[in-house]
Amino acid sequence: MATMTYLQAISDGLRQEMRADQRVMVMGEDIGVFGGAFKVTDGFIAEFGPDRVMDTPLAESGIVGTAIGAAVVGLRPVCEMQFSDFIACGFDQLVNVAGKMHYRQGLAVPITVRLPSGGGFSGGPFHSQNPEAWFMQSPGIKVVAPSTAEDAKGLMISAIRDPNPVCYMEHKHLYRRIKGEVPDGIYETPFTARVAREGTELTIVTYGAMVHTALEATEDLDGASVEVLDLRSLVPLDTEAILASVRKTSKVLIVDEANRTCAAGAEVAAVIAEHAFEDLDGPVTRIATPDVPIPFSPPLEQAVLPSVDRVKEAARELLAY
Amino acid sequence: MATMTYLQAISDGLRQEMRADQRVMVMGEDIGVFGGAFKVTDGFIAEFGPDRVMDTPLAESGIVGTAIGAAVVGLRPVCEMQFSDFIACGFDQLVNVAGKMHYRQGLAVPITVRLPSGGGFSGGPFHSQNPEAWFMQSPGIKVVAPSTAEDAKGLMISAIRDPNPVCYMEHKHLYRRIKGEVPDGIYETPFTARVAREGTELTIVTYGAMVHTALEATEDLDGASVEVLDLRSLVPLDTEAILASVRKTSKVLIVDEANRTCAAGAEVAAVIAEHAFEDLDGPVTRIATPDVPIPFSPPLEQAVLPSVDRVKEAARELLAY
Amino acid sequence: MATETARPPVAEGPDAQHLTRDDRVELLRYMLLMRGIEERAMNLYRQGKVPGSFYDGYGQEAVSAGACFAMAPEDRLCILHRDLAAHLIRGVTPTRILAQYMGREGGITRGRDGNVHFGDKEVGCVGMVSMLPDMMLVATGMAMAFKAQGQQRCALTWFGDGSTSRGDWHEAMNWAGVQRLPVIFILENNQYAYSTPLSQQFAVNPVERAAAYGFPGFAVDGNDAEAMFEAVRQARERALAGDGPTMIEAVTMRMHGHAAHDDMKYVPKEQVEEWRQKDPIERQERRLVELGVDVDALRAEVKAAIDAATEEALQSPMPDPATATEGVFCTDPEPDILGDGVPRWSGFLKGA
Amino acid sequence: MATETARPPVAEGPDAQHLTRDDRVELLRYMLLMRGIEERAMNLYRQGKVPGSFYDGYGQEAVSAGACFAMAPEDRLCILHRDLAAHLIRGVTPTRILAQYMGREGGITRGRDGNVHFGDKEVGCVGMVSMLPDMMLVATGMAMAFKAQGQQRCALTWFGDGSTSRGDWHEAMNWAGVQRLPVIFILENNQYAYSTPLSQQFAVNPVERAAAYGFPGFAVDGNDAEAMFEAVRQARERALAGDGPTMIEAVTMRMHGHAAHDDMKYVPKEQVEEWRQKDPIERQERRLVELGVDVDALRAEVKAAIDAATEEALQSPMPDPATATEGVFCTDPEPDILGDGVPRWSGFLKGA
Ligand SMILES: Cc1ncc(C[n+]2csc(CCOP(=O)(O)OP(=O)(O)O)c2C)c(N)n1
Ligand SMILES: Cc1ncc(C[n+]2csc(CCOP(=O)(O)OP(=O)(O)O)c2C)c(N)n1
Ligand SMILES: [Mg+2]
Ligand SMILES: [Mg+2]
Repeated sequence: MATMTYLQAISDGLRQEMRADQRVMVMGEDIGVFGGAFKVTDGFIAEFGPDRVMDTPLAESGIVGTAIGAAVVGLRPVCEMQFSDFIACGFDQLVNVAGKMHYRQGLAVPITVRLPSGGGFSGGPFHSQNPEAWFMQSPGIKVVAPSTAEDAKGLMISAIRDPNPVCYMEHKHLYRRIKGEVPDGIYETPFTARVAREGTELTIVTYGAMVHTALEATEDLDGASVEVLDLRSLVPLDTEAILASVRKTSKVLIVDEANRTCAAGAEVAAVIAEHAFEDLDGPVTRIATPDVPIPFSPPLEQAVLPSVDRVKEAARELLAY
Repeated sequence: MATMTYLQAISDGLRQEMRADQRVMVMGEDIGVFGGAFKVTDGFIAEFGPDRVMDTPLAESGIVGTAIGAAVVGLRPVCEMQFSDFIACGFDQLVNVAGKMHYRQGLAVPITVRLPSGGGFSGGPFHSQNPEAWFMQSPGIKVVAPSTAEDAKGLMISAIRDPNPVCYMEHKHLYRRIKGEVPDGIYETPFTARVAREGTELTIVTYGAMVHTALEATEDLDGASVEVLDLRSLVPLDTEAILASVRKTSKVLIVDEANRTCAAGAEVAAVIAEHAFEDLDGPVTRIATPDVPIPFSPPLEQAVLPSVDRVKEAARELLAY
Repeated sequence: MATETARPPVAEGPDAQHLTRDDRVELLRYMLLMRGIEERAMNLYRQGKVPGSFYDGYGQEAVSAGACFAMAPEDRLCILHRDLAAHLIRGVTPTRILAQYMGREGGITRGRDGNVHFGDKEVGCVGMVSMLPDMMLVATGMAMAFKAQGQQRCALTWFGDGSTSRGDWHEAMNWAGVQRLPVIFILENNQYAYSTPLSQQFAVNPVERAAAYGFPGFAVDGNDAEAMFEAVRQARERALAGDGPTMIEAVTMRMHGHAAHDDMKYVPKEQVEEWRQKDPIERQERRLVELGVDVDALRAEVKAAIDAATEEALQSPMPDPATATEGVFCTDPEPDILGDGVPRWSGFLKGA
Repeated sequence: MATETARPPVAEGPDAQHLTRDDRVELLRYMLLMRGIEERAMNLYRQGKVPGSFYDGYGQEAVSAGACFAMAPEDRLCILHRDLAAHLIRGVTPTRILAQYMGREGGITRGRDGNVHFGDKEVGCVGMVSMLPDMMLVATGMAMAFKAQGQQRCALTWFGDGSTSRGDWHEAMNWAGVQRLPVIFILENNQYAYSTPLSQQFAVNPVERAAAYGFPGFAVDGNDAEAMFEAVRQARERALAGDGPTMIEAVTMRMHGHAAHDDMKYVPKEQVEEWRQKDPIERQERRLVELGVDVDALRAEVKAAIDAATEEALQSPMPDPATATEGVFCTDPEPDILGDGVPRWSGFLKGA
C-alpha cells in the first residue's frame, strides 16, 4: 500500500499493466516526451519506448480510429484525449466503428479511451465537459468513472483488460486534490457500484467528483444517516445496487456534474421511477449542472456546478419530506 | 388545405420558406440535381438555383461548419444529413461551434439540421439511429421531432425561423406512410407538446414515429381512456404539458424508439419522478429500443424496436396496476 | 509531385514474371464470381428476399480482385462496398455472402448488419461501416501495430472518390505518411459519389495529393485486374521494405446506380457506353482465350457454384429474434483477433 | 506544385506602394499593443487575477497584425489564440481584452468564455472554439455565403501547424478549393504544436498541399509584418477577383511555452535564441527609426494606453452569478449578424 493522488494512481495502473502486458500501448497528443498535458504518462516513453508510448498528430478521429485498427490485430491501445471535450472530434470512430463492431461481426475492440473531464477550475466551455452520457446513449461502449485513487488504478486495469471499448472518465478536479491508499501491484476493480458511506434514511446516487461533494455535504447533516452510492461504472449500470439502496432508504437524491438533460442522472432516475416505485417515500430528486456550456469566470462556474450547499439543501428537503 | 405525405409536407415547408425568405438556402449531399436521397428537395435546384440549393462534397463536418459560417453572415442554411446517423461525422461542429456560440459571445447561429432518422425498414446499424438524445445532452441546440404531416411542415418553418441551431428529426419510416391535411401557405408550429388523443386513465408520452405506434396500440384497449401526448419538441421540453397530463391520469408510459439509456424517454421519466411524485399511481414505465445497434435482418429489427404489442401489454399492465 | 502521379513502373501488358497462367485464370474466376453473385443478389432483391437496399460493383470487379490477389494471408484488409471479389479471394464462401445479403443466420454478420457492411474476421478483414471513409484510419492503425511490433505485414483498404472529401481521409493519409506505415490505400475512382460528379468533389484528383503526404501515388487502369495486381504487389513490397504507404488510383466507372433504387439519370449515356467497352471481365477473358483457356467452362463452373450457393443460402434460417440483443459486448477476456486469409497468388505458395 | 510554394511575387523590402508611413507606424503600434497587453495579462495571471490558463503570441505579433491590416471592414475573420493584434486592429479595445482575460463582465464574452476564446461580433469576428482548426470551416462558410450572394468580400482565418493534422482542415481546404471561395487561410507555422515538433505532425509542409486543393500556397516571413500585409493584400485581391482561396504560410516561432504553465523544456535553447534575433517588433522598429519615427514615444503611448486599460478592466465587476444560465439560446428572432470592423489601412480610407 502506498498513498497516492488520484492522478498517480491512474499512472500507476497504466504503468503496471504496460509492464504486465506487452500488448498495451498508450497513444495521444503530447503524451510521450512531454508526458501528457496532465503528466499522467510522465516518464513512460523512457521506460517503454516510442512504439508503446506514441506521440500522435493532433487528430482525435485518427487516435481513436488507428487504436481500433491496432486493437483488432492484437494490441491493447489506451488513447488519451487531451481533454474529454475533444472526443467530439473522434466521436464517429468511437460510436460507429468501435461501439458497433462486436455486435455486427463478433470482432472485439479492446481499446480504452482516457477522458480527462469535469469542471471546477475555470476551464471554460471547452475544457470542463462531462460527456459520459453521449456514450451511455451509444450501444457497445462501456463507461467507467472512478472517484478514489484506489478505484482509479483498479478501474484503469479493468478497463484495459476488458475486451470492449471503454471510456475511462477521469475527473481533472480530482487529479491532485484526492489522495488515498492504493494497493500495490495489479488488481482489478469490478464495473459495479460501491457504497461510499452506509446509511439508512436517504440514498445519494452519484459518481466521479460528485462523490466527494456528496460525502462532504452529508458528513454531518443534522445527524441524518445518509448512504452515498458511488456508481463507478455507468455502463454497465449497477441497477441492482441502486435499487437495493433505495429499497433500504426509500428516498433518493441523484447528484451528477454533467448537464442535466439526458445525463447519467436522468437514467438513474428513470430506473428508480420504474423499478422502485413502491419503495419511494419522496420524489426522485436530481441535482445536476443546468443545460449551459460551463462558463469560464469563477462566479459563473460556481453558480452552475453542483455545490456542497445545494446537495445539503436538497438532502435536508428530502429527509424532511 | 391539401392532403400530403409527411415527406411532401417537409418539402412544402422548406419550399415555402425559401420563397418567403431569400436568406434560406439548403445544402447537403446529392440534394441538388438528384433532389436528395429521399427526394425532399426534388425540383428545388430548378426553382432556386445552385447557390441556394447546394450540392456539397461528402463532408458532414464541412456541411455543418460552413453552414455556421454562412449563418453568422446572414443566411439561414438548412443542412441535410443524408441519414441522421452521419451527424456523428459533423458532431463536433454542431455541439462545440454551433451549440455554444450564443452563450459564449451572443452571436446567433440560425441553422437547421435535417436528420432523417429511425428504423423499421432494414436500414441496419448505420441507417436507423435516433440520435436526438446526443443533442439534448448538448446545451444550446434545439431539437424537434414531428409526427404528423401538418407538424412536419409547421415545425420546418419554425425551425428555420428560430434563431438557434435546430435539429429537425424527420422519421424516415413516416415519410410515405403518414398522410394528412396540411394547411396552405406559411404557418409556424410551436415548440410545445400536442395532445394527440385525450384520455383520463393513462398518459403515453412519446414523439416521432412512436406517436403512431402508441395511437394504434391504444385505439381500442379494452375501452380504456388513454391520453397520447406527442412531445413534438424535445428541446425545449414541454414539461408543463407532461406534468399536466400525468396529474390528470396518474399513470404514465413513455414510448421512445431510441436506445433506452439516457434517451429522451429517460429525461421524461426523470422529470415526472421528480415533479409528479405525489400524482403517480403506478411506476413510470418506459418502452424503448434496448441498447443495441439496430440490426438489419427483419426478425431481429422487429424484436428490438418498440411494437404495438409491447405498448399494448405495458399499457394494460399499468391500467391494471 | 506530378512525376509520381503516374502509372507504376510496369512493362505494358500482362506481367508474365509474377502471374502464372493459373493465377490469371483465378483472377478471372473471382471477377466472374463477384459479378455472378451480385447479379444473383439483385434478382433475390427484386424477389423481396434481400431486405433494405442493395449495392453492387458491376464493372469494377478488377479493382478488388487484382488488389486483393496481391495480399498475403498475414496481411489485413478493410474491404469496401464495391469490392466483393476481395472477400471471395480472402476465403469467404459465396453461400455466406448470399446469406448475408438476405439477412440470414448463415451470413457473415448473422443478420446483424446488412448487404455490403461485413468483413470476416477469420480471414483478416474488418467489415466497413457506412461512414465513409472511416476504414482508412482502421487500416492505418493495423499498419501502425505491424510497424510497432516489427512485423513484416501490411494493411490495405479501398475508398471511393467522394469519400476523399471527408476529414478522416486526411487524418489517415497524414498519419500514414508521417509515420511511414506499411499501408496501401486504393482510391476507387468510379467517377461519381452517388449523384455527385468528380468536379463537385475536388479541384485536384486525390491521387495527386499522395505526394503532399510524403508518399507516392499512382494511377492505374482499374479495369485491368493484372495491372491492379502488379501495382499492389509493388506497393506491398515497398511497405514491407519499410518505405511506407502507397496510394493507387484505380480509374474505373460505376456502371450501375448508386444502389438498387437509383436509375442514374444524372450520368450521361455516352459515358456509360464508353466504359462498357472497357469491361474488366471481357478484357481478362480475351487475354485468357488467347492463352487457350476454356473460358466458357470457367463460366459454367462459376455459375454452378453460385447456383449451389444460392440454394444453400436459402436454406439458412432467419436469425432467432430471441438473440437480437446478444453480442453487443464481448464477454471473452481474450477474444480472437483477426485471422489469416487464404493464399491465392502463386507467389505466396512458392514462398511457403 | 512546388513552383507555387514560394514567396508571393513582391519586391524585397517595405512595400512603399501600398503602405504609407502612417500605415507602417500603425502596424508597429498594434504589435506593441499586443505584446504589451499579453505581458500585462501574464502579470495579472501570476497575481491570480486571470483564472484558468493563459496563452500568448509572443514573437508572433507580425502574423496577425500584418494579415488583419489588409482586411477591409466588410470582410470577416476567425481569429486564433496567438493573434491578438487582429482583434485590436478590428477595433476591440485593450480594456475589453484585459477584462476578458480576467473573466469580468466587461470582457468580450462577459465571463462566459475565457482567455483567447473570444471574437467580437460587432467588428466582424467569430470567436474561436478550442477544437482546432474548426474555424477553418466557419471561415469557408462565410466565404461561401459571400460568393452565393455575389458580394465582393472575403473571409480569413489563421490556423496552427499542428492543427493541420485534423480532418476539418482538409474538409475546409477541399471545400474552398472545389467551390473557389474568397477565403484566405493563414498557416501560423510556429514550429511546435504544444510539445510536438513539425516532424511528428506531417511529412510534407502543409503549404505544399495548397496546390493539391487547386489554389496557391505561399511561404512568407511571419516575423515581417509588412510582408504578411502584402501577401494578404494580394490574396484578398485574388479572392475578390473570383480567383478563389489562397494559403499563406507565416513562418515564425512560438517563443513562449504553449501556455503559462509550460516551460518548453522540449525546445532546444539555440532554436529560441536564433529566433530571438528575428523579433518582429524590433524589425519593424528598425525600419521606422530609419524613417525618423519616434519609436520611444510610440512605446510610451502604448504603455500608457495599457496602463489605463488595466485600471479600467480591473474596475469591471465579476459577472453576476444570477445570470449564469442566461443566453444559452437566442431569443431575438432577427438577431444581429456580424458587423463591420474599423478601416485601418490607408488603402481602405482612400477607397471610402
Ligand atoms: C460519412 C458519410 N456520409 C454520407 C454517406 C452516404 N453515402 C453513401 S455512399 C455515398 C457516395 C460515396 O461515393 P464514393 O466515395 O465515390 O464511393 P462509390 O459509392 O462511388 O464507390 C454517400 C454520400 C456515407 N456513406 N458516409
Ligand atoms: C481538436 C483539438 N485537439 C487538441 C487540442 C489541445 N491543444 C490545444 S493547442 C494544441 C497545439 C496546437 O498546435 P498548433 O496548431 O501548432 O497551434 P499553436 O498553439 O502552436 O499556435 C493542442 C494539442 C485542441 N485545442 N484541439
Ligand atoms: Mg465514387
Ligand atoms: Mg504551432
